[in-house]
Amino acid sequence: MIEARFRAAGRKLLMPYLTGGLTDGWVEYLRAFVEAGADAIEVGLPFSDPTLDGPTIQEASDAALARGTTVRSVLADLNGLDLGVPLVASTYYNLVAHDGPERFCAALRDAGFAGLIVPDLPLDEAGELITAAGAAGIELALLASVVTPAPRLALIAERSRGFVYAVSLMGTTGERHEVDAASAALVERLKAELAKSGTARPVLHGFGITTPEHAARASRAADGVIVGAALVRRVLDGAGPEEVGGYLATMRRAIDQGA
Amino acid sequence: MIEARFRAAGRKLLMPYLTGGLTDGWVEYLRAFVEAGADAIEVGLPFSDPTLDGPTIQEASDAALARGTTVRSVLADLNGLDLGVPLVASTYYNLVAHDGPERFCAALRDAGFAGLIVPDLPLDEAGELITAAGAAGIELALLASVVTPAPRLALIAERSRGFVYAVSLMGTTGERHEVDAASAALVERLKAELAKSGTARPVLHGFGITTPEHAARASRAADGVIVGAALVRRVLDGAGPEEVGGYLATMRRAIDQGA
Amino acid sequence: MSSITEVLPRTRAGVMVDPGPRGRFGDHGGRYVPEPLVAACDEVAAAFAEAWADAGFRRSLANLLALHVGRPTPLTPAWRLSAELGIDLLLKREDLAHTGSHKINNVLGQALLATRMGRTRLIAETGAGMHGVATATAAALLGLEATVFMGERDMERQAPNVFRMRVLGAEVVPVRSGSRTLKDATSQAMRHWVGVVDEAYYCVGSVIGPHPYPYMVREFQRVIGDEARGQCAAELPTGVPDYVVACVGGGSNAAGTFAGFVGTPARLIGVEAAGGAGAASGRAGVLHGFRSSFLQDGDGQITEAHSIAAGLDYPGVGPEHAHLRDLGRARYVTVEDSEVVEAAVRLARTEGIVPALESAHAVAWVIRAAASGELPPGASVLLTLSGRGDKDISTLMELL
Amino acid sequence: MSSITEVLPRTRAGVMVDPGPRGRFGDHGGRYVPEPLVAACDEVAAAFAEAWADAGFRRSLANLLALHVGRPTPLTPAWRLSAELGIDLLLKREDLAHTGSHKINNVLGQALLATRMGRTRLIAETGAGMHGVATATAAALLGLEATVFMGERDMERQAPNVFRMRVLGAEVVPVRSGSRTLKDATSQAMRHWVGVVDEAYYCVGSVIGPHPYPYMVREFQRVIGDEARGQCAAELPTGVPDYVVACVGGGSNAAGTFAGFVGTPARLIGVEAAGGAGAASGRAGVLHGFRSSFLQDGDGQITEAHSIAAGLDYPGVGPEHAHLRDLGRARYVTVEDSEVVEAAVRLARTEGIVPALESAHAVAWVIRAAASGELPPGASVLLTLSGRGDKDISTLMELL
Ligand SMILES: Cc1ncc(COP(=O)(O)O)c(C=O)c1O
Ligand SMILES: Cc1ncc(COP(=O)(O)O)c(C=O)c1O
Repeated sequence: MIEARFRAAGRKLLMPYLTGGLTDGWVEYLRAFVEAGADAIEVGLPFSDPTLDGPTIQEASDAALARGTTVRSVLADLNGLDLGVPLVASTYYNLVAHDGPERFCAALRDAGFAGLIVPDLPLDEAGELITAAGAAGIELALLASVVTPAPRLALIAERSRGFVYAVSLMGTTGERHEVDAASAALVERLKAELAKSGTARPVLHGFGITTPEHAARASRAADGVIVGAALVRRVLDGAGPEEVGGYLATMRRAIDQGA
Repeated sequence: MIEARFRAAGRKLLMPYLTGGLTDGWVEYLRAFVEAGADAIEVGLPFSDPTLDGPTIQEASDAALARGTTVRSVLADLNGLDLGVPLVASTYYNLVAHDGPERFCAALRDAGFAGLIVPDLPLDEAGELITAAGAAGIELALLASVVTPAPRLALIAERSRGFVYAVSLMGTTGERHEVDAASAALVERLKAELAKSGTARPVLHGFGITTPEHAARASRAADGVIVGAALVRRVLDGAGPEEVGGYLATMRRAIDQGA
Repeated sequence: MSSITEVLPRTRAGVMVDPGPRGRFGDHGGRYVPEPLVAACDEVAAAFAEAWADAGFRRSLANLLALHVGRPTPLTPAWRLSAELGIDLLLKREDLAHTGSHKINNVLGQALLATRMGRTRLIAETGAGMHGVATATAAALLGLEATVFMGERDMERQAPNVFRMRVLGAEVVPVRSGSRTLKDATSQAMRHWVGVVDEAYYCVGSVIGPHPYPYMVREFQRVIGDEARGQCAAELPTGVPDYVVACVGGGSNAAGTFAGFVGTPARLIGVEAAGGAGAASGRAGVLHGFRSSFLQDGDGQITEAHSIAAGLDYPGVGPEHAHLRDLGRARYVTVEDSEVVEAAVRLARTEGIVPALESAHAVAWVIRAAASGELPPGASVLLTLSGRGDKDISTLMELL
Repeated sequence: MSSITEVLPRTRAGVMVDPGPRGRFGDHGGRYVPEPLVAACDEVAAAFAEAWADAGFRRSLANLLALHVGRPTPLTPAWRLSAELGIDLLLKREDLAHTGSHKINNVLGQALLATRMGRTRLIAETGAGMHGVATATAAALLGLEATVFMGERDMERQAPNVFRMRVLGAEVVPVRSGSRTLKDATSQAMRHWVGVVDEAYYCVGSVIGPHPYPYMVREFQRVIGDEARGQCAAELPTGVPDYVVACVGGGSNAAGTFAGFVGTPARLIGVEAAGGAGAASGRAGVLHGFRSSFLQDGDGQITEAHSIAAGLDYPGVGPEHAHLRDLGRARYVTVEDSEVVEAAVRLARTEGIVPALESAHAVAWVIRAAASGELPPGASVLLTLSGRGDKDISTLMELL
């Protein structure tokens, strides 16, 4: 479903990220993202120990949890909302395991999510969740990294659903000064694997996309980009939905022009 | 010579102590002691590490040294002085060894000293100094303690010159609340040993004589007392020669009445 | 041969062995790491398997442990405390190991492995600082660099260990997130590792983390249990103690100790901090790359552990402990901070040994269990004294 | 039999043996104590002579040293530092002994003796606090009380050791006189002893004090040298090191080490603090009950020692060292505080061992002598690492 939507977009994709429950009217940011040209939105379900996140998203997780945010409250906030773009949940595996993969995926689906990312769940441990997500109609996107060896990349390409999340650099989420050179190579390898398996699942490039230029550059090879910390940073610094949306819009333009 | 003087005194003996060089006009205290009825005076040659002294005499030693007092300066201050009573030097063995026993004893004699006490020089180590003191005409008084066994007490009695210093309690010099009961026994044992050896060297009771009552009690068995910390304390507290001499005089009276 | 196998209770067959390529201890263990770390973990697993099968590697390690660390550590009969408690208490003296705790056993193993893998830097997380000091030590000894992550709160309460690491030339990185203790230091070390897998080796400090760490660290720590088993055989009329007791933070000293006794009838007791009892009070969960038993709230958020002992201030427990608990082969119990302080002082004043507050947890349980009769009179108890209390002296003095 | 005697150089005959009833080491030693202590010293001497001739006593002590202290301590080749210096440096690891220094060897011997003599309390002086901690430890272990005198200045700079003693149940008495360091603590301990000889045993912490202490303490510490001799025999092609180096405060770790090598061709080097060099810069004198070499001014007043290492902050040296110096059998050299700090950090960063600042004196001399060529390339050097640097960590950090 995400895959179909993405293909229908007919442009390089832009998936902004926000930590669910980060501020009082956090859903307004999602609307602004759509306004700015988002093709999908990644909503983080905050976890106490975000081991793959850098300082910005750690801070956002802590802030959201300090406000009393829970998986349930994020889902409730989104209830009945139709933003017109697919929502992709992202969280750590402990929160999935807490409810059990089946219940967790069913709850996501009921709240209107289309996809799921679990960064600390590598392919080898993902079997149970792949099954549960499939059963619930949730597309579980897998991550691939620049150090993933070829045969494994093929498996990831094959078993990922919705899209493949290309972790372009060796590091955690967060703002960076430049986009890693290895990322284009990873994306090329992934696309080759996907082509071999006969699917054309999009490859989204994430981690470290900070400026419009990064976004434009990264989306040359990839089918699109995921932008997280650069937006969250602005929210944490007090920028409202309009301002953050405005920034996202500059990325949208850069991607559209640069691509 | 001390022994003869003591015998001539015909009364219980009183030997006050002062740390040499303690104050500017420290010799004035010696005059006051004579005035108050001292039969002899013990002059401490201050040492950096007075291991057998309690806090009062430690403080006095430190104060004297801080004033620049040396063995030489004490001897110089006493030069040509005739107080009419024997002077007994007391110090630690390092100062004796520093000059060498011969030179040290000769210097004492030249400054008018008649006797010497070295509390950290037990009988077993005293051979060299006994010889040197004898040669210089300085009477080396040995110490005996309540735990000294009988045969050794006999030797001490025999080899001590001038008098025998009965260390009445187990402890360091300093003021005490009462006079130790064992002291009378020690004095009796010493006198018996002295009698056996055919001499009648006086036995002076030292350590812890703080009040006139102590002095009176102690001099019942002994031939007299040595009073140190109780006087030095007063000097350190700022009392002048007259006041300190006055206190010594009360001891003199108590001894003379109590004996 | 077959008779020996028959003597072992059925349930124990296959306990504390190689957990297989997926690193599973029953339901626990595994490797829940982000994709960028999968290859790095694979590489460590392969290198360890190869090294551990290599007699030359084992010899080098044994040599270092003997010459540099002072192994074997003695087994000290706690005469006076035993008499007071009416039991027979034997202390396995890891406090005498170089750097002051059992952590060095594991670290030297991993540091040798890192050298073998061509890595030039060690990364470590530390709570009480003992693992950090051990890592800094091994790095100095083998000419490697060391970067140690430590919660800010732990840096305050274990300041001397921070100094020790720095004198040894290690970089100590303060971690300001979350509870500012071991949990967050571990998260931060993993984050850092992602970016430097090519040059740096992540030297995990307990039987936690993604496969192969829980297995590998247990193997490097089994020297405690193997030595103790031999020493008990010489010391005890029965050859085997009735009870084997160790404190459990992540659980490495306990795992190493238990490994020597899991095939005997000894009862295995892991003692946790009441405020950090991953095994005794946790629920199944996933953190720091492994599935095990963790303290968490009703929403599945990991809760902060609270222990007077920085090294036990961890909300989870190594996966093999969760498995031993599930099997009933080991029992996990808890003691309160106040009991721990009392036990530390009591051991100091009866045996002249000031234990680490971590180790004092094991002592506290023994004291309580002897008093309550849970430990029957005359019972023989092997207790692993995992470390010395120098680092905790100011904490103890404040509470005395 | 006779051939063995003939192999020993003439001057060494009778060196480091029983100094006889008057405790004389050449011109040094003796017993310069006030009369009230003579009987007490006699009693200690008699009890020691009897105990030391008693195989049962020696067995008890050896047992305690093995089971409680962790002896033998290893001989660690300092691989990286050796390579840097172009020599073959071996470290005798007293830092690994329980409580963290060699002091415990002596203290356990004396504490056992005290028990044998029916004493119920130990008195001790301490500088760095290691002897105080060892005394507190032995007291706890044997159920005795302990009173430790410590200079106020040392209490400040070695605060963790003050805490350790208190946790172990010892009373620590601050000494406010004089330099407020080891010298004054020793004086105060002797003063205190006079009043309590019947119940208390004075546990002297180095090869100083009135006879029999210098002899007895050397005998209790010779375990260092005896072990090291055997270990060197196994480790070195020549069987005996070319140089044997140890730091010298009072000189107990050096005496214990030298005792194992005095009958070999090894050159013996005692390293003193430049500001506390009793042997290298002192003059003959008498203090604390013995005749030896002391720092003193032109008037014969003992001068204050100044060393960054509290345990070397003593103006004299044990009488046997003065004698070995007079004989030319051992050489006494000095190093500056700044070299010591550098040496401590260098050892930490090359070998992963943070030495006590006292022990770092020996390391500093070796580094300097290797650089200057005084230690010829390839020379084998046994260095006694008398203690660990935990107590000195804050001093080191301030200076880094
Ligand atoms: C002395 C000591 N004991 C125990 C522990 C807990 O670790 P583990 O449970 O892995 O043995 C630590 C951790 O820092 C420690 O320092
Ligand atoms: C570690 C260490 N080394 C050496 C010394 C000096 O003592 P000695 O010269 O008696 O070995 C001390 C004294 O406190 C010490 O703590």
